[in-house]
Amino acid sequence: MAHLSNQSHHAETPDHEDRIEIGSLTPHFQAHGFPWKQVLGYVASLLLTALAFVLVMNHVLPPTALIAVILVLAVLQAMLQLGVFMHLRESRGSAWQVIVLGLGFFMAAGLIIASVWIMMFKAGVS
Amino acid sequence: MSHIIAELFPPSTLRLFELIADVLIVLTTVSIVGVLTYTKKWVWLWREWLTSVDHKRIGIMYLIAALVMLFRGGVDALLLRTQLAFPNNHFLGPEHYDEIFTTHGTIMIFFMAMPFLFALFNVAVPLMIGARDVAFPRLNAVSFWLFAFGALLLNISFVIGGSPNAGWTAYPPLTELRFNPSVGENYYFLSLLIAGIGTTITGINFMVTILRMRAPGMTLMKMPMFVWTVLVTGALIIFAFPPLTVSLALTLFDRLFGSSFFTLGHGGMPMMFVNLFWLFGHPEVYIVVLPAFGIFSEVVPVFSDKKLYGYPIMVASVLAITVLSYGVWVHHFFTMGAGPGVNAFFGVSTMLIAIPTGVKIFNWVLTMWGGRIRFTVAMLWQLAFIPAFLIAGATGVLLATVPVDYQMHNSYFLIAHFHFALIGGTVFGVLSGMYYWWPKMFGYMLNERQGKVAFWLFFIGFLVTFVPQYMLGLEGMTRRMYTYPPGLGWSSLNLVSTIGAFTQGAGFLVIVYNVLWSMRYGERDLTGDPWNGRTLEWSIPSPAPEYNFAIVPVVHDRDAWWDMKQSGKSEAFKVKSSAIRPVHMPKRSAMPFLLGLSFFVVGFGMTFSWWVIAIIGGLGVLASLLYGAFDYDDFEELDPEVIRRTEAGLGRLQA
Amino acid sequence: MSQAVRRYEETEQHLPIEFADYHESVKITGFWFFLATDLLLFASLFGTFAVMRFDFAQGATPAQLFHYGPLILETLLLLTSSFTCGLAIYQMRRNNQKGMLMWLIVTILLGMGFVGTEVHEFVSYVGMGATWHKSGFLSAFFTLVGTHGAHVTVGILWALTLVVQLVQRGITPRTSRKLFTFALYWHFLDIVWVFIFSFVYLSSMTGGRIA
Amino acid sequence: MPKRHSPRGRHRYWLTLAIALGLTVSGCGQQYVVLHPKGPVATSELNLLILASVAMALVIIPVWMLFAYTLVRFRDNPRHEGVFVPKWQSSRLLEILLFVVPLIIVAVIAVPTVQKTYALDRLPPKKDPVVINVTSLDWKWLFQYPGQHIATVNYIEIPAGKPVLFELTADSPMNTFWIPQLGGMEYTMPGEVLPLWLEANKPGVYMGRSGQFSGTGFVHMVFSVKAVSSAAFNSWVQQVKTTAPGMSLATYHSIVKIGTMGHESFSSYPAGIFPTTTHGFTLTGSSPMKMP
Ligand code: HEA
Ligand code: HEA
Ligand code: CUA
Ligand SMILES: [Cu+2]
Repeated sequence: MAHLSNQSHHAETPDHEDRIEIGSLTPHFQAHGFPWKQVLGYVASLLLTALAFVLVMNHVLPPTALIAVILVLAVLQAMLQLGVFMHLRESRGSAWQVIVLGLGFFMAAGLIIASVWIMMFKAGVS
Repeated sequence: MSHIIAELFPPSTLRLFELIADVLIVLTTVSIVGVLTYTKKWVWLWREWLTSVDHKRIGIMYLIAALVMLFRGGVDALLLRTQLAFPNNHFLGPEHYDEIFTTHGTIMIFFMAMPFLFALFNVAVPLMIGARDVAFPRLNAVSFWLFAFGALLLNISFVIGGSPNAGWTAYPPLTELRFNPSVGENYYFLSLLIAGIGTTITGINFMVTILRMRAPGMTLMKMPMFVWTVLVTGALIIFAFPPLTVSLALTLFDRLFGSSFFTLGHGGMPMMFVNLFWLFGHPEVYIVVLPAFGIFSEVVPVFSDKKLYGYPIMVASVLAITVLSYGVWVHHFFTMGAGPGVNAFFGVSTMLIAIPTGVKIFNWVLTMWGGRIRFTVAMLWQLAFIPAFLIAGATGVLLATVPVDYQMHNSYFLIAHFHFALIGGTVFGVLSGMYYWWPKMFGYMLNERQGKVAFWLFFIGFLVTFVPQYMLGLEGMTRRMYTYPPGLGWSSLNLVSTIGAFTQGAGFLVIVYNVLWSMRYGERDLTGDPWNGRTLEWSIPSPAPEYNFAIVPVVHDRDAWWDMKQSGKSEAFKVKSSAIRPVHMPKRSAMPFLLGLSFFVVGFGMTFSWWVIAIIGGLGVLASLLYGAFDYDDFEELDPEVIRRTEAGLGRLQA
Repeated sequence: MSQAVRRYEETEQHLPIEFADYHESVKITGFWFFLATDLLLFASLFGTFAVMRFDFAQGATPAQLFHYGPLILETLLLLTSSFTCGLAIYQMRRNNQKGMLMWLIVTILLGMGFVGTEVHEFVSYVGMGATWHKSGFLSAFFTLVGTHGAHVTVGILWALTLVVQLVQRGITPRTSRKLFTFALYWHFLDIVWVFIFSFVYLSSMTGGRIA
Repeated sequence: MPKRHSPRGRHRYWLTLAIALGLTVSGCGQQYVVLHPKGPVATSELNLLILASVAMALVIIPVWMLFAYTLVRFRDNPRHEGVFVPKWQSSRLLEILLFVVPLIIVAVIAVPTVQKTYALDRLPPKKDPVVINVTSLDWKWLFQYPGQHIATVNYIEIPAGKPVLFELTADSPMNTFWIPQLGGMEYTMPGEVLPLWLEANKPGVYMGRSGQFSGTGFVHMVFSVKAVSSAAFNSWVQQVKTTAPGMSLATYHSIVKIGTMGHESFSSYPAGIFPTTTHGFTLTGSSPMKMP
């Protein structure tokens, strides 16, 4: 790699490593025409929500299964929001937020599940 | 009026020894203030320091604060040890003793170890990666002032209103209003909440700095090891502090607003606090030790004149430690009976951490193998760390052995374990880093001979203090006992331990002398590279100019500066006048200071439930934030001419 | 010059405005990381709720408290505001200041509707005697849902300051970055709400309970 | 039921080693309560401690020696002579070794840890243990014998050679219940009841204390455990039943009040002061709440 900084100019050449890494996750972004992506995202989110409500209101499944299903729906909905509205993969340089957020979700789930597990205690005295 | 005074100064605040320590701190402050007034330096102080957003200045302020807090926490330790020197001793009463161990632990962890590390983050990281500053300079100052005012809030509890007294872990229901009606615990929760916000911001700030602001050519696998450890520490912080925040806030809600989270009745569940606290607490011990590991990974190669052994494995083990350290928190409450399944799982996960940690230890030894070891003070602290941390780690593994922990939990064996880790790991690490980077911070060296005296006193004192405590644990002595009867076999070991503590105190005094002496007579560092360093911070003058790098360097090798020196390019590193461009520099700002101050007012008001004061503080917070939002004039382009002049003055301009 | 750099220069022209300035783009990264800690904050509150969800003591149970009406309204308001917020960003990227401001204001109004409904809901609970003092469950419920509500409130205030800035300064790399981070925050709160209505409300309306 | 004890012979061998270790380190003394177990649980825990310590010593001592050797051999001298390999930075074989050896040692500790964690959680299949309900109060220990319907404060008698099942709770901030010579500690927590079984091998008086700080009077949370023969235990129970006063609810409330106390015994106690269900436990303990 050439000695970039020798001909460096503040605004033009990479002063920073991540600008060289760019291209690893380029933003896809659409600015023309009708915002189809947003509209479809909205409709999908409404459908997912309605599904969850309807399932619960009509008690279509036994409670435990029902809870599992609505949690799955919630996760789908979260992924939808992240992808459509939050432009998760867009960034300048490597998309570090994907890694950090992924870890965050992992930890969050671990925290909740493990806490419940820990607090269940020994079932009585053996 | 008189009732307000009685509330502010209950009898429990009239504590002789605390007062002596505070008087010492106050006297120092007053004399500094006096000197400032005398030399008309107030404006200078405000402009150059209190409103500074320069990472190097902020680092130095962290360092000063941390040293003061080390003194403060150390005096507490000496008081504890004096009380425990003899059985049935009456030096401190139970109330006083309880407050002192609480503040000792809290101060040492949150207001000594953390800021000391942040000092070194600030001083070294941007310079090591070839950056002009951190990613968020103003938020960096916000972090500092939140920490500083948080620390202040905790410290005034000794004088005004009463101190916290339920240990640094503050388990409810003991910390609930019913059992602890004084305001002391409010101070504890609020000061940690405030400082915690600052810490979280620091975590984010350094992660982004490292991920986004490295000099060209410095790929992740070419970053200095210290930078790696700061990166993962940032990750640990941003994931570990929220549970702490929640645990503190919920207890505070119980105390101030009558919720029922951890209370005795109303379905309260105190163990959930314990769970949340250690969800933070365990990662916290790695937050304070991983950067120390990083410092060692810089110091050892430099003073062994050799490349760091096994860099990729070091990186892998740091990452492994980070991930594993989230999965072990239950080892702090094995004896809360969550059942054999839970205990076995967390016992084994804890032991697994020993493997990557061991890899690191081996790699440092192998780095020295085949090198030329120079026994400088910075290196001595590192060399003492290895044997000490081995003991800490081995006894940690014993504690992770669940049935053994049933016998050791909360005993002095545990106290000895964590002091070996915290002092042998963190304190030795930050002292090593302080001696190592001192010339870069201040432009002069610390006297080596005095430094060695201090080292030996402290190291020997440390062993004499804490080795007997392992034995006390086996004799069944539990922690947080303000006194003990004779005849249990504890007396002589306690006396030995106390003697050791005072030896450490002597070592600390020599460090202070060392600093003061060197300020006057210390050897100037004119080269910018006094140790024959390997990383980029040594390629620029000491102390670094405001803009750090006149020209951003291009990195080709892991030991970037070493590589330039070896390939004879260090001369070429001299700045070509024509290549100098304007530099994007953050402007100083009063906002961070005012924000910290406002938070302090909020905290103080809430401590006493004086809502008017709290609301005034809250408005201050709001005003500072609004000011920040509408301030678009927060950076400037530094004139190349200024840089040219500075570099020429340092003799660094190419002809 | 390496291929990577060339690729960078090609893409730079296509960068949306909020990413166009290097220093501003760094702030977006930082904001994502902030969201990660906020995620853990909510996770801690969710964990607390999960552990304490049956500690009713003498207080009310979910069956006595929760109703579909306000829940559906709140959910609709917030989902729609997420959509309008997305449209505001879309207009911002098209450099359409008017459209952007309009959608932003709609977002704010929807957010206010959400907060209002929630406040009304809480007040009705308290009116039934279900204060957070009553039980561990109620403490955990009010704190989790209330923290979300407080986040939304902060978001509204933040958006108001943004309206002023955008009117004053137009769409610049800096203002657009600010709006973009606000949008991230807003959608993030929407995600949190999805978990709240699923996990806190709907789960306890399934008729059974998992121990 | 798996075997909980190691064979006698090996057991004694380890014990001797421990004693030798204790002797050399600090002078022999019964004061090392953890190293002088008086019951199967404590013995089992000590055995694990010794196993783990030996395993750790196998790591630590070689590393110390290697470290010391490195320092001596590679120290810089004025003429910079000696081996010098500034670029040496990896060795596949060494790395694998340094990873695998600790892994093995961890496994050596982890496997018995898991086994014992499960084993010690189960009562030995001897018939009906003595049950003692333990409540930690500020700052005293209240013991109830539901089988015998007597209660004591700050001291207990137990039959030696028989497992004792302690059911632990608190009507106060948390404490831990610890009798080092009989075995490890467990928390007493409001709103939870935790089981812990211990056993004394032979008659004797053992010290018990709290390991979790609970306020200014915490150091006074000591109690004594007197292990006696079964016959002596029964006659002690009879004696308490006939000579000690009964405990009324009012007496209980006065015991709950903050403060320290000496040894007490009671021939009866009011019903309902020890929780039978957990969560929603009230401070007075008199009206335990039902789980919904
Ligand atoms: C810097 C701080 C620090 C560090 C690094 C550690 C590191 C470790 N700690 Fe420690 N610990 C604390 C600070 C620290 N700890 C504190 C403050 C507390 C108590 C808080 C309180 O209650 O107030 C505590 C408490 C604590 C407990 C709770 C005990 C109890 O309350 O009952 C346990 C139990 O498992 C434990 C275990 C460990 C382990 C296994 C490690 C491991 O990470 C150690 C790993 C290192 C090694 C093992 C050595 C090197 C390895 C080799 C040479 C390889 C070969 C080794 C093997 C094969 C085993 N610690
Ligand atoms: C990084 C963290 C850290 C550090 C560096 C230390 C340092 C020391 N600690 Fe501390 N300690 C903790 C963290 C730390 N500790 C924690 C977390 C706890 C648990 C608290 C709790 O239970 O909640 C604890 C608890 C603790 C206890 C147990 C108290 C109890 O449970 O009853 C003891 C007892 O010996 C002790 C001793 C010491 C000593 C002797 C030092 C020495 O290294 C200190 C060295 C001394 C100095 C640096 C002072 C120098 C000052 C002078 C020489 C001035 C003299 C002037 C006057 C007297 C006016 N510590
Ligand atoms: Cu040591 Cu007997
Ligand atoms: Cu830990």
